[in-house]
Amino acid sequence: MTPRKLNVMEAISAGMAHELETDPNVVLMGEDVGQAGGIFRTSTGLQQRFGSSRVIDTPLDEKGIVAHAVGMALYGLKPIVEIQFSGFIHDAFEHIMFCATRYRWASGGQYSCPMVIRSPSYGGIKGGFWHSQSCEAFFVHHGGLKILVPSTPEDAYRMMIAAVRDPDPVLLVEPVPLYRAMSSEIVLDGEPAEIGRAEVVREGSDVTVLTYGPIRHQATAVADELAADGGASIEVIDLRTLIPFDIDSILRSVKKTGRVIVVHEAPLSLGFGAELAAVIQEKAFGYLHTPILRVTAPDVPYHFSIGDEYYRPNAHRIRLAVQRAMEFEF
Amino acid sequence: MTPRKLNVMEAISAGMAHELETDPNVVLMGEDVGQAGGIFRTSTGLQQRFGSSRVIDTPLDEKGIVAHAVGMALYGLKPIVEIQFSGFIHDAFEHIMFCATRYRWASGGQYSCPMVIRSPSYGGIKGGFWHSQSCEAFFVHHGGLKILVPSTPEDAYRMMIAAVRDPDPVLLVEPVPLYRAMSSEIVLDGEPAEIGRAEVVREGSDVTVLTYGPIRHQATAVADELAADGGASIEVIDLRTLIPFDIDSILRSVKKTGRVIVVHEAPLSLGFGAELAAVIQEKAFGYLHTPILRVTAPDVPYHFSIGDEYYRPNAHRIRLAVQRAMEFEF
Amino acid sequence: MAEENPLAGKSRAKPKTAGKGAGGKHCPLGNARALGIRQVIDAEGRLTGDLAEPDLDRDALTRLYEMMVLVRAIDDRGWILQRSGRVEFWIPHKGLEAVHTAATVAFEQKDWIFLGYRHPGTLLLRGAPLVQLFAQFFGRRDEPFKGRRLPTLMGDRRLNIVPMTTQVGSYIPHACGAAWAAKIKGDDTRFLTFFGDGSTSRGEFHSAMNFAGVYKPPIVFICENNGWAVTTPTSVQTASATFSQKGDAYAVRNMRVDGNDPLAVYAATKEARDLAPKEGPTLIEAVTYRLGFHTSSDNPDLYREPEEVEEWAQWDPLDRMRKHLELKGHWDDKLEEGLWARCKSDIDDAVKQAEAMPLPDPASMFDDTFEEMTWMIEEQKAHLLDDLESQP
Amino acid sequence: MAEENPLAGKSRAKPKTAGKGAGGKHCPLGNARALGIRQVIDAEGRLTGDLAEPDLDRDALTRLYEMMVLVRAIDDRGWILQRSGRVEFWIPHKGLEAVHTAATVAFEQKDWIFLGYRHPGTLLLRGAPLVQLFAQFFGRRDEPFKGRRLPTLMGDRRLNIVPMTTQVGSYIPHACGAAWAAKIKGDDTRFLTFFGDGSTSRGEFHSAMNFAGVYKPPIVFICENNGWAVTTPTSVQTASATFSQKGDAYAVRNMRVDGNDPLAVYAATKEARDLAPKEGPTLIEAVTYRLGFHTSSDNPDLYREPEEVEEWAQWDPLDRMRKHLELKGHWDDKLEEGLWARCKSDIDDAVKQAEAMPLPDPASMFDDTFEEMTWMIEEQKAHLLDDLESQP
Ligand SMILES: Cc1ncc(C[n+]2csc(CCOP(=O)(O)OP(=O)(O)O)c2C)c(N)n1
Ligand SMILES: Cc1ncc(C[n+]2csc(CCOP(=O)(O)OP(=O)(O)O)c2C)c(N)n1
Ligand SMILES: [Mg+2]
Ligand SMILES: [Mg+2]
Repeated sequence: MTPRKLNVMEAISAGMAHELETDPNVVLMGEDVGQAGGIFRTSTGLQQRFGSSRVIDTPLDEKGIVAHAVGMALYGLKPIVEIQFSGFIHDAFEHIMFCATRYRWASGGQYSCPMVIRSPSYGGIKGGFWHSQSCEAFFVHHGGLKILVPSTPEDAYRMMIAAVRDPDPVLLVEPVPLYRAMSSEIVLDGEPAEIGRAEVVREGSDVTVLTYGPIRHQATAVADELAADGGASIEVIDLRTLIPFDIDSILRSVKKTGRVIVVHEAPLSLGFGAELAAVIQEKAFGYLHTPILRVTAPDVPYHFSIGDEYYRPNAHRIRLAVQRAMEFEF
Repeated sequence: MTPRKLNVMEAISAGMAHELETDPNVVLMGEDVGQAGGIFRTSTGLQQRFGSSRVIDTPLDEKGIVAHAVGMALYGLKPIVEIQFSGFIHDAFEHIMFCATRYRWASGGQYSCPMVIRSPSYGGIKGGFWHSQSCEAFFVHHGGLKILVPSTPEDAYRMMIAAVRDPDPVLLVEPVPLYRAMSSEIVLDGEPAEIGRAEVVREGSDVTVLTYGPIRHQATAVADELAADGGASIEVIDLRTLIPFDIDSILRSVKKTGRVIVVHEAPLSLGFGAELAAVIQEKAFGYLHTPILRVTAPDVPYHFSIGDEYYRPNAHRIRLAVQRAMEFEF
Repeated sequence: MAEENPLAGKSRAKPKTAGKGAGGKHCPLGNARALGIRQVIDAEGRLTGDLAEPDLDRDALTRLYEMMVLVRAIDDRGWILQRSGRVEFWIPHKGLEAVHTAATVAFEQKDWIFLGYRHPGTLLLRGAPLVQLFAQFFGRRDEPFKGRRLPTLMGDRRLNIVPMTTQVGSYIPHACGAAWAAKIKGDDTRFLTFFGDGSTSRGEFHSAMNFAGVYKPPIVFICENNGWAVTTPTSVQTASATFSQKGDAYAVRNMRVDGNDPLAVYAATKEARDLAPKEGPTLIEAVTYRLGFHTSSDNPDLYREPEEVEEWAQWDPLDRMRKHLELKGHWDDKLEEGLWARCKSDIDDAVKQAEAMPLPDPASMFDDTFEEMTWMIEEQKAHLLDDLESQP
Repeated sequence: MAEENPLAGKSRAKPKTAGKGAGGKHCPLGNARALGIRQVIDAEGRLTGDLAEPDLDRDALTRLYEMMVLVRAIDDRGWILQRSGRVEFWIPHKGLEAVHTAATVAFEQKDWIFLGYRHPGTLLLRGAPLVQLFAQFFGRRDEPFKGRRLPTLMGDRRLNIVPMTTQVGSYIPHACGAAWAAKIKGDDTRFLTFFGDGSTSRGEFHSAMNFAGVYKPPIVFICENNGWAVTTPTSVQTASATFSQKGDAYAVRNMRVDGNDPLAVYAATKEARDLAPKEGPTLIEAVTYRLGFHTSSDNPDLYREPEEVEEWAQWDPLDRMRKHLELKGHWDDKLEEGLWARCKSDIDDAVKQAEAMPLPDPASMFDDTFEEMTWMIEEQKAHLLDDLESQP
């Protein structure tokens, strides 16, 4: 198979097309996803190819869309649900967190809800606070939902496939700012990503940077820069899966470096970094030379006119955190 | 003023009555809160006393109730909204987290939504997973909501008053298992609790137990028991406010004991304990003798027939955690 | 001639013995025709209604009645068990026997039903043994949900019955989505769901009706209007004159029937089921009444007048069905006595057996969170079981 | 005699020059009467409709028209500014000038309005200076929201205009709740809110209508049915024949009007406002059309036929109102030219002024989270500002 050069949006599209093609039970649904191919054009041509009962335009009703998908999944379809922007996912909170994830347990294992909820997220698109939201951490507490965050075209393609094939509900947090900004060669072989496996993007020995989503690339840039400058040696780990997160890769790295920085776009308080910090300090207490630092957005909404520049975490702030970690003294 | 002996339910009722009496803009609304006084009878007699336009029976629609209360608050009323059980609060998630809390910021400070959302929570009532939920940690991320958790009659009374008078939306997490189980003498003087102030319930020097909600009493019992047995000396801190939490009291204690256990009824992952652990390890890194341990429910739903005994954290598990903290070695 | 047929009655004639039921202050069933509430039989079991008598033979009719009685007997017992502390919680269904039993009979076994919490007859009609129900009420290990859920929240995949989600109304779009899925897959599976008057206020009712109008899935929505949602009367729930007409806002076919008339419920549901593949959804409002408490934690004295209950009791669906069977010559006092005795002894046996069953094991709490347990859950499980080992 | 009055036209007569507009494939306005779409004027501005001409004098009529033109001119300019990269994002309102301006005029300044995102005229009619709007479009520090929100999401407390919440439809119950609050407080404040056809699908529409039916707050809900929700046509949005009839499901008074007929919108809104204190809520469906893109990120070629736009353009509200004024002798080409020139130069000035205004300061992001900043926010602010100090 010859690889094809795809951007993230095309990779997501290819992943969906692959699953629609190979599994007749897969359907895609959401606002504007059909005829027009979605407001980001992620599903361009899919309705034309698979028909309007497999690629479905819905009413403007996030709760209704997810709730109907829950019923579809109970009956045996595998719905992929697009939420137009993650800022609008909250209307479906109850159906995601306490219906889709709970039918299996609450029915004593009789029923299940395999479905994928696509949540286009993250800033850098001059979107303001609804259109640039990082929503993933809301879906961790009380368990039950798998959470995947691709940040490369390859991951986007393979995680989509993995999410569709998973027997349980999966939240796929899509990196909007990378949709068109990042391309790479992908072999479209239908191989799914492994859920629960992190990627060590850069190896290093001084500081572990745990991250996920588009900001991973800023972290990598900082690592490269410092490496080139003979600065601190940074190990960058892209978690890729938040639930379940790859504890082995994390601990292996932390025990080596003794310094941890968590970087995410979402706000600080009870962002996913809180769970990472809590777990790491418990499991690797004796290895830590410095406190675990968090580089995140603050607990305020994403600002429209200056948010991309000053609210969204960036390479500069990652660099400062590295410096702080390296200089820390009791 | 002579004190009166009230249980938690009566204290909440007295707090609401006080505010309804003194501020004509206060209204109470929710399913069944009016004529019948609420399914827990927390508002018994209030509709009869203040009329049906101030103590309002509503349709069965959590989202609608909160959303209408948001509008009321914008216009100048101060609604107290009862959600019948915290398991049903999620339908209103968007309106709580991204409307009530956001009008002020999103309108450049022009509008605000002072309102109280009452969320009866916690287990021990043979309620199963919807009726025994700990919901508070869902409302932390992205900021914006103050969160108060009373666990004594006095706090219930004064926090209700503080919540109503606060200029911003407040989530009042009510301890259902204590509604009738705990009484004390209260001077009904209308003095509000101080938001953001923890209570050091027991002083101690070996281990800090950070907790909130009804389980605080199990933590206290363990402290008393160990004190009586000549065991470890436990400092029990009831956080009382989660947002903003009382960082000063926490750090003062942690720096003294060097050992921290967080105890809450909510499940582990991204429960409030995660944020506490993350913050404490950052701010008191050099003081910690042992990792911060968390005693919580697991990431599964609350089990109906055996949940109260085996799912809900209890004194036994707190005791084991203390033992682990005391015995910890690198 | 109609007058000679004891089943016919004079249409619109005031039934002789119906008392207040004839069109009382509280109960609308005596005034059904004027209110658009479709009926087959009146308070005396006579065929005076505006709906045609459905095609049910002696056997079918008596089986339906027998099930209604068994369902009543279960409620009687559940209540006693709860009051004596043997069952933790009870959700009564007294007075509501007709709607779910008759509607279930109008559907086929292969059809899917999304249940509420007052519908034990649906499981029994599809073949669940009585002991399974009581095992659920007692929260025992070997009932379908492994003891995890509140009593009377039932379901069973083997019987194509999906259990409710506990949040009232939230499963209406799940039912609708499942029906839509069957349509997409080209299966001839049809769907039925029950929900209360209160549930229509939630956004989920709106979502389901709206999607149903647009996508035309094969589903029958039954709104069991029993007058109350806990302590809240329908007048606070909505200003709409009926619940059925809400269907018009979504171009969903709709109908209002006497929910204490099992034959009317059967007729309306059967027709709606028949139409479902071609015409899509129907919303049926079944006008009925909860004679019992909302739940075992309730106190109806706080919100409703005893006269209301008395008036509705005149329209008890069991009485009406029995009278109808008697008029048809299918029933007598001896059969009645025998039936009740049988129900009670069957329940005695089921209770004894179910109560003796084991409770679930703590380890089982962790099952069924995911198909395959994550390391996170596994670690939490190990940790908890470790802690519990020394728990007194 | 009617025939001599150029404004009268023959009712039901096919307007001579309306072309496709007379009852075309796409635009229903030529067939309004049959479809229950109430009108005052036809495509030619003649008084042929079934709604009585409202009592508006020359001054009021011309001011309304002038505002419609200014609003159109703002859209023209916003589009250009976006396409040239000076404004980040644009939400057009071309073709939608009539509904919000006429409805705003039917309300009083002290009344509250909950706005959508295509309604600049409402602010201007209440006295907001043009530069304030452009400052908002440019995200500048000194506009009411301090640059925090997407262009065209507007509001101003001084003008009793509440800004929308960005999630479409979610503010409908906020508006209803505020109206209910005014009723509880005994104030004679009345309420108006606008939302689109797509917004009716959300649960919030259901909640608001249901509460409105039960509690009867003094509010007018205007559903601006512009045919599309992004790329989704109304036929996918709901199977209901009209949006207005959805009010029936909640016993909410309702009405359907020609949304490209400012006089019809005015008449219906005025009546509804007058009735509000006694009768409570009204739902008005205003049938109109978005001639422009959904937003500057949209591409209508992907989902709609050019003929549809052309047909609707025959019913352009500006043309109809101008013709009406001309028939009345209130308007001529010279006035028209002068008006456009004035609008453009006013906009030139506003753009120049607004664009020169400063952007917000990073520190200001932290304001207005709470009335009094918590230590948590304060610490985060200090930390971020510290980091930014060295940011290149
Ligand atoms: C979303 C939600 N809110 C509140 C409750 C608590 N509750 C349980 S039953 C009930 C009333 C339901 O009324 P209705 O739909 O008419 O059904 P009925 O009980 O009358 O059969 C309420 C409020 C719940 N289970 N779910
Ligand atoms: C809850 C929510 N979902 C999705 C969106 C994205 N979105 C913005 S406008 C729009 C369409 C709204 O349609 P309609 O209500 O008809 O208003 P119109 O744009 O036609 O004026 C959508 C889907 C949103 N803002 N909010
Ligand atoms: Mg009911
Ligand atoms: Mg629209």
